[in-house]
Amino acid sequence: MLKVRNLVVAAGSPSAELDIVSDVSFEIKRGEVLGLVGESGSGKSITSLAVMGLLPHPHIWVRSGAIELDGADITEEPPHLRVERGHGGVSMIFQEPMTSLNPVLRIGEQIEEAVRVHDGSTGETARIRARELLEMVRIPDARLQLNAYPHELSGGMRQRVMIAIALACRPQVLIADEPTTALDVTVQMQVLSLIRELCDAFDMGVLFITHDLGVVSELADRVAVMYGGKLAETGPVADLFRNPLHPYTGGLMGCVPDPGAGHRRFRTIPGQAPKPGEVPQGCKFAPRCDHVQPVCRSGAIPAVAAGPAHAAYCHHPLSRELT
Amino acid sequence: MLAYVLKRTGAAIATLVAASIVIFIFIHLIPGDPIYVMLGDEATPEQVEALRIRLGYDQPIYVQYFYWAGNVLRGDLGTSIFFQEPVTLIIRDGAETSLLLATVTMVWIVALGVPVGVLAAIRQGTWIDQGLSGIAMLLASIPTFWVGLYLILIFAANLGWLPSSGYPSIFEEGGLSNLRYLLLPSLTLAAPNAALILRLTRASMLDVAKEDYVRTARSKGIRPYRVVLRHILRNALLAVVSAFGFTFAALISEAVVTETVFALPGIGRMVVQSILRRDYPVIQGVILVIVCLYLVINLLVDISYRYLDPRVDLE
Amino acid sequence: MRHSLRNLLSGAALALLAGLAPVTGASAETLRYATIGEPPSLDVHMGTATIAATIGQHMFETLYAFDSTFEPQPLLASGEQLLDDGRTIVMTLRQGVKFHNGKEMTAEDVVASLKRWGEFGARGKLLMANATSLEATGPYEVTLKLSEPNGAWKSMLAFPNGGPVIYPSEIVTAAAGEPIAPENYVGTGPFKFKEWRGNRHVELVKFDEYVGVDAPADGYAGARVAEVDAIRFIPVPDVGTRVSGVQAGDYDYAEFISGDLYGVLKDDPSVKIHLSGAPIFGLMFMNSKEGPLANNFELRRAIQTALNKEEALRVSVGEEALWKANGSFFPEGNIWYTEAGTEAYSEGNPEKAKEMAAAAGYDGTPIKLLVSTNYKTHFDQATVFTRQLADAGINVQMVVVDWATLLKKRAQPDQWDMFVTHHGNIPDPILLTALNDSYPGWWATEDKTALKAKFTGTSDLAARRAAWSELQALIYEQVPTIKVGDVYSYDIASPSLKGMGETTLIWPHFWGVSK
Amino acid sequence: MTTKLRSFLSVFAARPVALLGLVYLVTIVTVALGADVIAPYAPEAIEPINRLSPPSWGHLFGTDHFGRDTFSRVLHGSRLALLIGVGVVSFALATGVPIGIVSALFPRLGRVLMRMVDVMMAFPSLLLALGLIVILGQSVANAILAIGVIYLTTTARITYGVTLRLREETYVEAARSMGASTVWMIRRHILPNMISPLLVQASFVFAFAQLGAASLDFLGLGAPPEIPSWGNMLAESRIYITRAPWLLFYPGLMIVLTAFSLNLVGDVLRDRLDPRFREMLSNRQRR
Repeated sequence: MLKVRNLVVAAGSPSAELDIVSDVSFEIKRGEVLGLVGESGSGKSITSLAVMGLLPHPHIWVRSGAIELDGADITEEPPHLRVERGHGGVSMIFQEPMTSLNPVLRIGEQIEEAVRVHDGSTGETARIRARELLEMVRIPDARLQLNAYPHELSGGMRQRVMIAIALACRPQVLIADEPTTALDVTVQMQVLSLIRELCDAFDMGVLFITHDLGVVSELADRVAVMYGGKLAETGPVADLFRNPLHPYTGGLMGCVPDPGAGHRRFRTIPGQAPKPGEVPQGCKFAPRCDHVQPVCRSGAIPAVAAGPAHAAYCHHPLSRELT
Repeated sequence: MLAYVLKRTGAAIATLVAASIVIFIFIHLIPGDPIYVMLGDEATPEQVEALRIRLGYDQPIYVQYFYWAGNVLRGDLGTSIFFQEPVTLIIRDGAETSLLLATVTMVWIVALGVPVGVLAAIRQGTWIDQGLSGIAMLLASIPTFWVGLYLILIFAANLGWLPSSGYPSIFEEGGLSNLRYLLLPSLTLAAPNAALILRLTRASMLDVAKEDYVRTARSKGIRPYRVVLRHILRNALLAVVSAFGFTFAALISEAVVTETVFALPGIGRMVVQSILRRDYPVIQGVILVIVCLYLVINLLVDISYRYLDPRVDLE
Repeated sequence: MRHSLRNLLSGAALALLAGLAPVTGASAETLRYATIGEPPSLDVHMGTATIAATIGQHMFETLYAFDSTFEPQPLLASGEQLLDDGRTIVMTLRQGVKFHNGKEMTAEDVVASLKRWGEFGARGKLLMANATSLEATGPYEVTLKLSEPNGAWKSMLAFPNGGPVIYPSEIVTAAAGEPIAPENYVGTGPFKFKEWRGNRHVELVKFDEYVGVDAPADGYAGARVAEVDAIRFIPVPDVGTRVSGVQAGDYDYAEFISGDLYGVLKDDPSVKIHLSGAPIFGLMFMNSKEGPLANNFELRRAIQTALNKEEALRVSVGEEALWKANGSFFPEGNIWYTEAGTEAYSEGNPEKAKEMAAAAGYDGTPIKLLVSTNYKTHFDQATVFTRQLADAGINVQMVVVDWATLLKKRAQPDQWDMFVTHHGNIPDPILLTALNDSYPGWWATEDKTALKAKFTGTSDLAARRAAWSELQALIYEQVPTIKVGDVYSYDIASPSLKGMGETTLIWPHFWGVSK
Repeated sequence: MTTKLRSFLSVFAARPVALLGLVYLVTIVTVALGADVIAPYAPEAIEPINRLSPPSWGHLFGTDHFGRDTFSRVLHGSRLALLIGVGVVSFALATGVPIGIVSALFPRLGRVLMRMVDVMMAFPSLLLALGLIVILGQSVANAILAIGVIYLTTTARITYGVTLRLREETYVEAARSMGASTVWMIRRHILPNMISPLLVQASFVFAFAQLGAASLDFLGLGAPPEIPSWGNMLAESRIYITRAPWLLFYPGLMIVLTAFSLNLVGDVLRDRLDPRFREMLSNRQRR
């Protein structure tokens, strides 16, 4: 369904460009939630914007690689061209519900706008559909809320509205970029379960971006871990958690309070994520890696596999259970 | 809403009273004497004194102020020393020119500044943007009278397409065609102001374009022009609208120089000439009216936000 | 249906075209006169503003008027008799002259007007101070009795600037010492007052019941026939705008055009130049009451010696056709012209001036020269003089103020040592401001008083001319004021105006003019 | 210091036109300082025979109606232009900054002060300047004062806004809770953070002061007419626009170039130093 192959995203000016995402590949199937995990600056948001066709041209652009939806190449297409050409199957919800809605337009108008574009319906039909969408995302008094302005809603409600807008685009794949970070803990859970439900109900693929492995373990079917603009490890959620290959994945998991352990392990990864442009040669994680060897600091990194769908890019994977 | 308007009006009136006192004191600090100007070269001291008493200029200044303020409350701004005519009539005559000039100028400013600012913003970084922004900055750097003089030289004196100066009322012979007298002056006055609005529109557009909700709008797949018009421009204009208000109010008094170059009978030039003639009642009256206009426009701008921006709550 | 639609459309198109067409504004019957500024008041008795005289003469009339040779001729009067060696003047009035309010003019109106002029008018005292009685001695006869004969009486009654125009008696009685309000601008002239809109225009319209003199027009005398329906006097302070306005056809006539444009305009077919026949001259007054110049006639003469008037005139006026370095207070050919004293007029000799100043005990005290920017020529001349005096070691500090401030300051003797002004053309030396003891400068030496008495005490022209010669010589000796030079102003008119003379006498007039 | 200067100049490297503006401004300052040496004639030397002569090798920019050398007068005019600019900026900063800071730090007094600023802003600015000059008399100092008053209000408003924001910021709160004195807080936290927005504001005020002064001169109420300022030169020569167009052209061009260069430099500074104030500035700048 959605395939991302060897995606390279560059930033800067053509004379001084810099790869901020390099050689990223993954795939999302219907009804499947892919968790994309990494620290801030790891390139996960840029990847999602690239998939969405929303990179801020001309400052950031796709240099090579392909994004395919049902076999059609949509790499270079911004959303309105995708709609025009019938490729409008990807929609997105963003991290900040407070600023992601236009403050001067009513909720209804903002949903109807999407409805009109994707359904071709107008007037009363669009309005009815907008109300259905609000009901679908469990907003009480949907009819009333259509006339509300964003500032009149709470953060959780706004994120639901964002989801309604995304659904209005009748997506095959929904990208959710840290949709719960800005919300209260209780509201977070409601929104997460809503996303999971909708994924199942509409048989959508979901690309769920987060830095929170805990959320991933609850929600995702498969996980991709990014570090320094590259994929570090991909695999089914159970395999990855049971048997992390990349030291970075291991480190991330170390950051997660482990409910199984007798005492709270709370280890952090020393050092900081590399800034774009300051990336070291060879493995980008090398400066922070406990297992670093001289070979890590130069040349290409080999892929290692620990199962049919579980792979990592590392000279010295944590686990020896390789296939 | 009503409570808000009342509260703001109250504040405006307080400002107006403070301003009127300042005006009054200022004007009476001006050296020179209207009585000498009135009576001319060879008046005797007795004549001067008699007229001074008749006009009440022998009274202490606070007595003069209360007398004047009392009359203002009754809608009487006094009588021009120079014209021997009610100040309200003089202002009414000048106001037509000034308001029309400001309105026509405002049309230019909005018609040129906003679309070109939008164009520069959506072509940000290209030579179109740099060219337009450069021209705007140049226009904002040219003294208005310099532009005016050259416009007269080219379009009135050399080409003879437009009248060089003056403005007969549109209620007189010629009717609306008299508006052509305001064409060159309004362009002169519009140039630097349109440049400011252009720059403001562009900056505001660029700021708004970075907002998350614009990205949301794009993600819906709506067409770019719609994103620009409905989502970016609409929000960007919020910042520009208050500048419209300030600009319009400023145009009334800024027009002094333009009115001088084009010999327009506006209230700006009226003030300057009245200062030179020491025609106190006219100066006081006109400045009071201009301050009043400024406050009213300010209030209207704030109220208009109630309709433009739902986040603004006036209560 | 289709037909009427087409009519409607073509009608709309015509209306649109009419709206866009570059019409000259008013109909062809309104003459548009671009003035340099606005008059302070049109009550001619009270002020001497040139603009007030220019506009006023179309509405208000005097008993006598100058012909083209500057000889007074009867206008509202029909004749006169001199009795008692000229001490009693009996004037008869023209009958059937109508005021704009419909009333007939009678001796009563003349007496009331002359009395008000004599008591409150700007120039009235010069004649009326010596009047012992003024009475209506018949419905159309007025008798004026003077204590001394006054040779200038007829000129004074004919001079409309600040002059004795005739208003209806009830209006002058009501107004007394205050300026007459615009709604009471009622005269006997060929045009009547219509409206005065501040900053916009003064408009006069044709007076249909005008009764004029039955004689050919000659100068200001003779028949006054209104050919246009209305005259609009529009203030256009910027000279460039006045010029381009006439060139573009927006105005029919524009006054006071800058000298530097003369060269271009005289060859321009779209305008016609009208030179003034009566020069205006610049004057630099000295303070006779206070300060370093008060009684130091030697220092004053040193200043006079340092000045080169030609340079000042060249700079302030430009075109040589428009100025004349003439030391006499009257132009050549005028009966008052005399060269007495004028050898000191424009020496321009800094070395000699330096010596004279030293001899006069000048110690470098700054001399305050008060000048206004409202008149460019004043400022230009003052700038040149300051420079020339600096070359002679005389330290002049320009005090630049606006005209209103200058008027106030010059009345205060401690505020200035010299000030620059100008003087209009006058029919008789007695009207010279310098001869007025109370005019700022306050020149009132014994020599002056004696000569002035000699000058006014007789109506014999030859004796008066001789006395004037001595007075002018005294001016060059005591230097109460310094004459800069004669400046001939000029106006421009649209070539389509018919009936205008080649030169204007003093103020342009528009009776007998059509467009 | 040199690295600071280098980083300052590097901003301009990316904007060649702005660099030209900077070069022009440096040139003008040099010319103003050395006008007596550079100018071929004394600016007030009159030569009536040679009046209104067109540009030639003897008189590069021609002569005016006094026969004075326009080139020399234009050079000398740069002095007044700089004096007015520096004067207006200093006045606006010296009055506006204290008013703004004090108003923000002492809200009770601040309400009164800002209300007064509001009243002043309600006055038509050019007319206010004209009135002040007529009251105080015509002089360079009074022209500076009259224009400075206009920008006093904008400077006070900007300072007020910035100070309010800084006051809220946590580190200032922290400093205060540790018992820091107000003076210490102003010197240590507020003033350093104020430099960028004020520098930007200053460059624009400098530019607008040029235009404001020219307008006053043109109306005959600016610098005393005997002083060679560009505005006075324009005002004096406007009637020669057809006869001697060079008289109007060169002083006007100098005003335009100076204001344009200042605007260019201000624009670069603004982009570089603090984009946050863009809106605030463009909203409030008025001649």
